[in-house]
Amino acid sequence: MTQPCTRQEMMAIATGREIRDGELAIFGVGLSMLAGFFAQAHHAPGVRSMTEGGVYGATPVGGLPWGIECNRISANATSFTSALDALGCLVASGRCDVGIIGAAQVDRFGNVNTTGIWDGPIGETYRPPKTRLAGAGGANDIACGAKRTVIMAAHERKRFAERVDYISSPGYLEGGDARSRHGFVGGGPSAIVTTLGILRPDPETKEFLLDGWYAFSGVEEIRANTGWDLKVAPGAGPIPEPTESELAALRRVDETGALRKG
Amino acid sequence: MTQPCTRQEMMAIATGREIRDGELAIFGVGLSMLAGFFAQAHHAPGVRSMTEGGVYGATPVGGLPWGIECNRISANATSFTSALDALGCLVASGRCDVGIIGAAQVDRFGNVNTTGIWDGPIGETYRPPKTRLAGAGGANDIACGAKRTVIMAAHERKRFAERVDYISSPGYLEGGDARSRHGFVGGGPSAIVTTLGILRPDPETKEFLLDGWYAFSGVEEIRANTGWDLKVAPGAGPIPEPTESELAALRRVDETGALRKG
Amino acid sequence: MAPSKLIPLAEAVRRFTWDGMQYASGAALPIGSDAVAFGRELLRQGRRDLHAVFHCNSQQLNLLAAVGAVTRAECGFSGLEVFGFANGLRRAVESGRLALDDYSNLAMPLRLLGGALNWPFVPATVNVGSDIQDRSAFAPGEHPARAKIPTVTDPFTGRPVGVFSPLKPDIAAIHVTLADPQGNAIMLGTEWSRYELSRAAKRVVLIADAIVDTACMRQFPNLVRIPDIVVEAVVHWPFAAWPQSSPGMYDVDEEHMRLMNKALATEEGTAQYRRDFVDSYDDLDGYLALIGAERRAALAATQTAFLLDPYRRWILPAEDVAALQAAGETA
Amino acid sequence: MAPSKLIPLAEAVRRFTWDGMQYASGAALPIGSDAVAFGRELLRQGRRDLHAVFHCNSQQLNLLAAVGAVTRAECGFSGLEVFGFANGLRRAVESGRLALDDYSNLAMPLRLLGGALNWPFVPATVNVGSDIQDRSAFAPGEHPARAKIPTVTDPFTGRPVGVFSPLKPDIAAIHVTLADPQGNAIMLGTEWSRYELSRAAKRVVLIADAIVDTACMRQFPNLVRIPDIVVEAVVHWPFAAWPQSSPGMYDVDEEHMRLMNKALATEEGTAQYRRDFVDSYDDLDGYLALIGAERRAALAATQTAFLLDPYRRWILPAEDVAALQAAGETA
Repeated sequence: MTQPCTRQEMMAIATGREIRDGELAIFGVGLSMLAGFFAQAHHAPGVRSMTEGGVYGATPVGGLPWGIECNRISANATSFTSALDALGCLVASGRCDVGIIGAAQVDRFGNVNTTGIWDGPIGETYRPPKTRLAGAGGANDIACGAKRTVIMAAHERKRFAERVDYISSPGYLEGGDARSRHGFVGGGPSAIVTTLGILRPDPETKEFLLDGWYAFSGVEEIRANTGWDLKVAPGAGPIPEPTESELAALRRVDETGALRKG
Repeated sequence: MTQPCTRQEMMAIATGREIRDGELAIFGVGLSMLAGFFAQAHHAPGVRSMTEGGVYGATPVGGLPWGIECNRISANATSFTSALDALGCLVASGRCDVGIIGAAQVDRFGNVNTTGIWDGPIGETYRPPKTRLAGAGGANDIACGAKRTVIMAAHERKRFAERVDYISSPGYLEGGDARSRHGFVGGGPSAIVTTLGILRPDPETKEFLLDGWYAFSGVEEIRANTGWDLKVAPGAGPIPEPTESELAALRRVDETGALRKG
Repeated sequence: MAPSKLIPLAEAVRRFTWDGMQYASGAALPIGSDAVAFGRELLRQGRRDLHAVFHCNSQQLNLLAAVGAVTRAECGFSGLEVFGFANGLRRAVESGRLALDDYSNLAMPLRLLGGALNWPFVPATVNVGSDIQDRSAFAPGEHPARAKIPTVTDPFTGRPVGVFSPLKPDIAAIHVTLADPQGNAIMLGTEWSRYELSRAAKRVVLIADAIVDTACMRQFPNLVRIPDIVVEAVVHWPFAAWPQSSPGMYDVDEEHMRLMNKALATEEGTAQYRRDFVDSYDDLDGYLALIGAERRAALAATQTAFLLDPYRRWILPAEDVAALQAAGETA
Repeated sequence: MAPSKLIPLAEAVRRFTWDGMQYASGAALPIGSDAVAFGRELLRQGRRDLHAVFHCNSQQLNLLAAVGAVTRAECGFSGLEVFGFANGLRRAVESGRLALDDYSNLAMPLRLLGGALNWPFVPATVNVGSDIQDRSAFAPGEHPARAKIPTVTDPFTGRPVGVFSPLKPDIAAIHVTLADPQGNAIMLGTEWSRYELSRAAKRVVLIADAIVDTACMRQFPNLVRIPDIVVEAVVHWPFAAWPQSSPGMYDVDEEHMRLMNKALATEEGTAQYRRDFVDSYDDLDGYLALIGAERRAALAATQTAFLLDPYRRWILPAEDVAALQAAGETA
């Protein structure tokens, strides 16, 4: 009897579905790597993946890598270069098709905060955060340069904010064509995949709208867990449940069960 | 019976004497490499040399290298990197102590032309040269970045011009502190070593003055072979003849006798 | 042959570091190659008021920050990847004791490249338009922070372009897999930004897991991305990145990673960690004993061990290294 | 496992090149690694009006220029090192048939790096203040040439700083020592600017002296500075750099270097050279026969041969390469 699919697993599968075969893709550590390698194991065998450290051609062995230089991802690479190469020559250059990034906070326009939580607006003076987080890492570079990004986040009201405390990685900024002010070569986030569903940007305003929900969630639950007045996109609907082959592929990749603990 | 020292050999020895032990040095191909490795073989065993291709820790084997990727200089290197590394991180950065460059034409202020010979001034329109030469190569980068440069040139009137047809590698430009306009980190040429003697810049005007002559040359011959009114520096005098150990060291380096053909 | 640059770790810290210096390390990932042992020695010698330039935080910066030895830091990433937030660094930032200026993981190597090339600035196509550009912990009163990533006009298109300030740290302690006694180094695994750092820093000290004969470098010159001419000194310190990993050499010590980060979450835990794992050994043998023979064997049984195979025959035995080190110390 | 990208040389030229393209090669030194054989094939297929981006001139550019196939070129160095001036290129420039825009040997990799990073411009601390900045063969009527290396104001110091334009060639034919069928490549000897070029070019074709199994790349991933993801196609062509050298593989062919450059000094000699050494072979076997077995053996007896030793066991036999190539051709 198969263990039932967890919310984290559903999020990983839904994220993996965003990756198309043959794409040049960059995965961060943790959930985003699991989602990416699930896609490769399932429907995108020709995905060309890299880490932001410049590890190419590798697939994780022995479980979820602890980090992007972890020996679990360095054991079978075909090339090791550098951060400047991966994040610069391949991502910030505009060559990378898709990047998956995480978010501690994400807002109406897909801006991501992974830097810190302040109690209210920071104000004019840059004061210490109440809770310091991990910083931008490579996500800012991916958010600026990748043709599209997929944001993964646990769907909680405090994380889905009207406005993030700090923009670590730009989404659509104030919406509309605000990105064009900065000349970003990348297209911005194409989806926010969460533990409850999927949000996608309105083509004009770039406000994120609810596009789909899982079998175990629904519009009301999602709206209740979103810190802005989340609109439902025309054409929104239920997201297909994981197939057996999807779940099997994901669990082969997630051999240490990182996604089944949560 | 030792073969007598040729003019080319004297120039190489005089150039080599400009290199001090322990310095970080960059040598071009041909005569400048012979001069540099002569210095290393003779009085500067701790010279840390590189080529502009990023070949480190190597000494030529089997004769004068045909080029800076020649197997004769690649056979015993401790590191191979790149042009950007050698000419950029180590030379243009200002780290390199001394570079040796050649010149088809050199002028009163140590500006070097290796690009082309025009029949008279080029004029406002950049027209093709009468004789196209080899271009700047790494010499421009060395001339801009090395703490000091040593210029090697056959001493002929047509080569020692009042003003070079084209500045491929900047010396002191129009003299004085003209270099400071461009923010060069390097100090400029400290000597022009020729087949007839050595010229050094006046500390203030940066005009090159005759500083020394060889046993086989003299002030009049040198002035006659210089295209500007060459002044003699206070303190100028004869340059010590090669010692037996210098000549022996040079000939060990120049094992194919490149300098004895000319 | 150039003289050996091998010196003991304590001697390297004595010679090349001082209070208030701009100190770069962690030129690898939060759980990967980093000269963590160098940071422990900095604390043993009481260095303080450091300005840390770490491409990414690592357990080294986490420890230095927890102890209060760092007052300013610049980072692209300040977590510990799957091991979570870096508790020591986090406490220091939240309390206001440490001013942390944020960049991204591309911005940091670009700034180091700019330092390496002695550029006045580095074009920025990332970090612009976010609070990374608008907020500076080094100029907290300015909003937007005008001097952090200012703008120039691209003369080719007339468009505004952000530019980064280059970095030239006073000293870099760089972890490498293999070094020869002259300072030629081979890194296995991603370079991350160790190449750029080795050229940007005013002085470079290598911390190598193993010392090899120079013949190894002559066989693999294309692997020698850090040549001796940019290196001041070489320290031989097996398991120098512990509890982090060194591809080809050893895995991450998951248990100690968690123990360490948990300890650094409090003042008391930090003091205890310092007693147990910083001030508790006298020399390399004592350090290795602290990790323990059994644990070292387990960590060295890494799936990446095959990466080291081509170079094993050139690894110098401990007695040869000791002899060279004695020579280097008096040099 | 990704499918093989091995295709025949003629097919690579047919698929990836066109008249008028911006063509980069010679991403090595005038006498070293360069895809000279690719240039011969360009001529065999009659390509013309090329805009050549060669970090340095090589015998390839010398030949292409001599024949009149190049109308614009950008170079850091246009000679042949100890072999003297490049007679074919020189004739083309002196006659005005070819506009050659001069840069330096650092400027070219910086401009390629700028292209690789998709920068709007690259800071220039060299080439400024010389006629390289003031004269442009692409804008001959402008003196000084304002658009070639224009100036911006450094916002950190207020000083003027020159900036280079980035390069993004349409295609790069890059010579490498070893490639696997997927396009992972190892270069022995200096990279020169092949790394930067492999990221700057819109499309990359590798010309490899030998094909190795991917297991070689997994053993030496730090040597794989060009990973398959930036490569369109792989061509197997032993002695691809001939008469130039390939460290680890073969020495420079001094006699042919001189013969070739002498021939390219005149129209007649160029026509003769083309008949004898460009249009005279039907395939790789014919090309190798042209060099001659004895000469190939002599050139392969290089003092650098030991550099290849660690990788020899993975070199694929000719029949395996042929089979993979047949598969790649129909892919």
